[in-house]
Amino acid sequence: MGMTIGEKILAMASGKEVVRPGEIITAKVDLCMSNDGTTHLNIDIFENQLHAEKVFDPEKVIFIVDHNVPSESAKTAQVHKKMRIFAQKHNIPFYEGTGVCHQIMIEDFIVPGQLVIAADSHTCSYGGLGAFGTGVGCTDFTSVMNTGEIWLMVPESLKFVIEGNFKPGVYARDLILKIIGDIGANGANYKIMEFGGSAVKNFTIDDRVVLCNMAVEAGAKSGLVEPDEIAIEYVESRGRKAKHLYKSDEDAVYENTYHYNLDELEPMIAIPHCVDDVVPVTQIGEVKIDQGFIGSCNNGRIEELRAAAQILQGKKINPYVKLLISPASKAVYLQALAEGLIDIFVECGAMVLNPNCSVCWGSCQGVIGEGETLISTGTRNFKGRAGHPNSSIYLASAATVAASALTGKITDPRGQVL
Amino acid sequence: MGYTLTEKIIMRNTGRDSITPGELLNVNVDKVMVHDIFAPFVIEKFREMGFEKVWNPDRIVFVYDHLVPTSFIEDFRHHKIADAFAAEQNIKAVHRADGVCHQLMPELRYVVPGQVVFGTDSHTTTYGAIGAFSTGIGYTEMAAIFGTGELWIKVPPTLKFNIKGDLPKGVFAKDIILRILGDIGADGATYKAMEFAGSTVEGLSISSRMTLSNMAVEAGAKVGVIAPDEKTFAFSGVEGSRLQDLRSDSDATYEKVFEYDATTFKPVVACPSNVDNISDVEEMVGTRIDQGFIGSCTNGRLEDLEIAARILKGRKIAPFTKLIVTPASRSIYAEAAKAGIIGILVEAGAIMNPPACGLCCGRSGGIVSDGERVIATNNRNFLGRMGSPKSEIFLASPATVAAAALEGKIVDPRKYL
Amino acid sequence: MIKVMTGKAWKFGNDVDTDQIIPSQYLLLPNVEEMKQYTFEPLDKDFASTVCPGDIIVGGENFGSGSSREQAPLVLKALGISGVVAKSFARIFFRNAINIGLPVVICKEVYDSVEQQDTLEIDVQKGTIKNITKDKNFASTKLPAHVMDILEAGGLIDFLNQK
Amino acid sequence: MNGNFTGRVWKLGDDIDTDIIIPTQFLALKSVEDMKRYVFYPLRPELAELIQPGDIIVAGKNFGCGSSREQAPEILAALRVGCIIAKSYARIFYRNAFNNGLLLLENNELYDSCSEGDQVSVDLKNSQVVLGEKTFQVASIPEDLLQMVEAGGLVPFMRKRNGK
Repeated sequence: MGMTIGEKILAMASGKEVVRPGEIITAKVDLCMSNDGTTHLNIDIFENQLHAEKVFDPEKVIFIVDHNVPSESAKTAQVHKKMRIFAQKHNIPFYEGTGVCHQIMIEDFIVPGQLVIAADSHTCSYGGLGAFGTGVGCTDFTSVMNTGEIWLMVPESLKFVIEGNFKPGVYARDLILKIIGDIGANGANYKIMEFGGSAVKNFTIDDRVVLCNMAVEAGAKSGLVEPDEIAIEYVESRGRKAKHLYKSDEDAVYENTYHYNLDELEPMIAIPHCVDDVVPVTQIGEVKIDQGFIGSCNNGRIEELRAAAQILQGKKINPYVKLLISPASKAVYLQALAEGLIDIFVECGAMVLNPNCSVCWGSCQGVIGEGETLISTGTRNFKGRAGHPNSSIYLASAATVAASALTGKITDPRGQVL
Repeated sequence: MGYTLTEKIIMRNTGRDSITPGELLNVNVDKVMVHDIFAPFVIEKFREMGFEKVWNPDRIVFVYDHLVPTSFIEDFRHHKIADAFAAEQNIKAVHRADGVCHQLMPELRYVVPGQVVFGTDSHTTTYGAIGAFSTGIGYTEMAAIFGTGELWIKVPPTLKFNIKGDLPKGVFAKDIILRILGDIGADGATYKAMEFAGSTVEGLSISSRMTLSNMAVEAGAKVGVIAPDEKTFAFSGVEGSRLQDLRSDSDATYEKVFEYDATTFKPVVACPSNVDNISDVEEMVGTRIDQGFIGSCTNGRLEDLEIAARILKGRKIAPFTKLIVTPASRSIYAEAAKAGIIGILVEAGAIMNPPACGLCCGRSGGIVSDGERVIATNNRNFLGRMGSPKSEIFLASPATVAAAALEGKIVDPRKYL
Repeated sequence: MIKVMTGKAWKFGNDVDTDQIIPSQYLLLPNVEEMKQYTFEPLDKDFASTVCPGDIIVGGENFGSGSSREQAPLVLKALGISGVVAKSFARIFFRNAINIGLPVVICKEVYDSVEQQDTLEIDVQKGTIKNITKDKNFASTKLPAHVMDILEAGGLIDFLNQK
Repeated sequence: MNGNFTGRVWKLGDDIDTDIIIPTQFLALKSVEDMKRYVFYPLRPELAELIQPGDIIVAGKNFGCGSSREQAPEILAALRVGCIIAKSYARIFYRNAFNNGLLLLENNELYDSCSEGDQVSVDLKNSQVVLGEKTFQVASIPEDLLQMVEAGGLVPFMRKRNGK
């Protein structure tokens, strides 16, 4: 009986030939990362409860300030300062204001075959490069930071076979929203979502990350795409080498297999307040919006910015709409700048933010008020996620957000894209 | 007997042929500016006073800049209240995220030379740079202007600052005004008009002149005026021939005249926590800093970003040090992006924020905690202005801030120029 | 040994996410003591001030979905919640709760019998739940031995320190 | 305005700026009542609890310098401070204070003679401030400004103008 990619990575990380779903293993991690959402608690546990003196490997522990950048209060600044002091003391890689943590990890650290643990739920993004990433809380993280090991239950795998081609105005973002809508917010709880099929083979790394990033929104432990030439080229162009290029065996066991055809896909939108309450944009009716957001670890990369710029170029957004655009990293920002996209955004009336989590996280830039409606490319539309408990969030593609910012109401982007 | 520029603007406005400092009189208001943080209060007072219609909707400008982007759940209320009032009163000039009010007012030509303008912000003195009489007032008085179009003022005596000669390398308008503040003190011009003149001032760009006028209020001044010239007329898009009289008469009466030789100037910093606590940069070299800030209505213009880019080009900001850059307006951001300036700043590690007040107003955009030090291009270094009362703020020119960010400590910017 | 827990029930629906348990804007407060007053703020503003030590949270499917914020189980524990019973848990919340020594019990059946403020008795060791108010008994899903070991030690830190 | 009152002194220094009187971070609080708990927060956070109605603030030069935020005099008026006696005031603060019914008096010598906790008596009719045995002259306030203070500020004044 064969193994899936996820099982193979876990077997290797735990020094075993074979692992099977349900088995509890102790695995060695390749990297661990923590951001300013919880690191102040990690440091407290590390220093005051574990009484630890050293991190397990200073090259494999990464701290990233990305959630509240730049800080909006002295209390937040205190958290950032604590991270800076710890990073300096332990001589670990430290980033501040350089981008959303998962994008920085993908650009600077992740290679196929790794096991990566981070104190953030969207760590499953790294599956886009064929690495097993999963999010944990700060106690788990702190123990990993100290020992380099973690206990894990080997998850079942679900397979998603994607065929066909996107129609204009339809993106990977629409696909993952569609999938989550179909299987539900706990449809993959504790499992691996493995994305494959002829369409995914042609996907860019950006698109693969879009799929894997939101696996956690279906409850998954990780999302994975088989690493191939596209993944190898991505990491090699950044001076790194793959650790292992695992492929799922022909006879690997999946708990379930789902089939999707992109030719049939249309722009999708998740309506408040659940990520799995997903309908086609065409069915949404007249919904007025107060704010749009393009960014986040899900949808703030160059391809999404290009899609938005194509719609916004030479136009002005609705005067009563605030449109916030936050490129996912400094590298993405600079590329967008070189391609003239930043000029387009500034001139259309958008607010171009520094690379950070922004309103996807909802406690720093672009917080929305009582009764306001946000359309976002972020990861979640939970009640109150972007500000006031009585506010609403719709999740859609960058193109849908851009089209909606022009009209002031939720708008199908098709017809506005070439 | 002649009159000063300030007196002449008031005389033009009131139709008077003579005027004396200390005299109280009513002026006809040409334009007013209200920003988001005080808009709800102006509107509330306006209603409490029993007014129903504003005197002239075309003379009112709303600018949302202090609470942009919103950082706290209640921030949006200010924008909603102002939006509703603007719609009700037919006020069309509403800028929701286009930049800092004092940059937009002259840039978008809401203010032109010779006008009398009030704003609900102390740095309304900025428009003196283009030869307007402009000053900050509270929201109650603004509500009264909304209703009546008038305000009583006391005619201020004028202090003249006559600055001559070429500025040495590494010395900018910010260094001039900080130097003056250090000399006359934070109350050295209380209730007075400051007038900046002389060959140095004539040689300054409109942007640099705005830096001078902007900080006049830090000496307590009511206005900080500069005679308009061809540069001003071009900037404001007005016919200069009709405004030739907008300059002080040679026999005007000044309360005092200060003479400065610009060639002796050096880069300076205002040390914590008073704007008039001025030291030469040379004396402060080596002072550790955690964060730099380039932006605000004082120093967030294209030439400010440009000089920072010249220093940062091909270099990296010191580890564990931040540099936050906030262009003063949307068009400045766009121009800087096109000119390659933004690319240089971001390459070097700067954190680019959208045009707004940002850190200067102390509500978001890089608030600091206990023990942290900021070096900034804005106008105030008051205790706790940027967060913890146990933090410290130094004020300096964009060049000095950029150089400090490179080394994580205060350094002489001239070594990078 | 984990004590038998007895307490009043606070019942919530399906998909109670981590932003409902503790919203993002409070996560960077310096410690859990300052955060706990905001527990469940979006759903029930008075929760933190009226909940009593020993009380039990009852949830539907997918309790604790969303972010990895360990502050979610931490604020519950800081308020004295003795445990959470739900039809199912989101993965990261489940781990986090075990790691900080907050008992989490999976039981599909008890949910429908519970009304607000019913008294429940939970025996994690035996895998039983009793609704004392309604006098009904239910069985809960047993936890894997490794997980029970951590819970019995009082959480991951104590577990590691003991090792 | 009826001109005699006595109050306990709180003493502050030179250049008490508007960010000290009320920091920006509290300006978007919904009401002056919410804001007044943060008066003098960066410098002396304890004062918000201690200042009682009728107390007098004595300060050095350039009191109220900085921003045009009217919340600064408004919260001092809301705390029902009897008056402020400073060596000098910043311009915008001065206007804002009278517009909000807050009385400001100017004197150069009192500051160096008094200590925190002293009782000071104000006699507006004679433009005098009395501290123990000593009497200090303050600049007289024009009658119309005193009337505005008495009326509660510019708002009631405008209401009257509008016949409301």
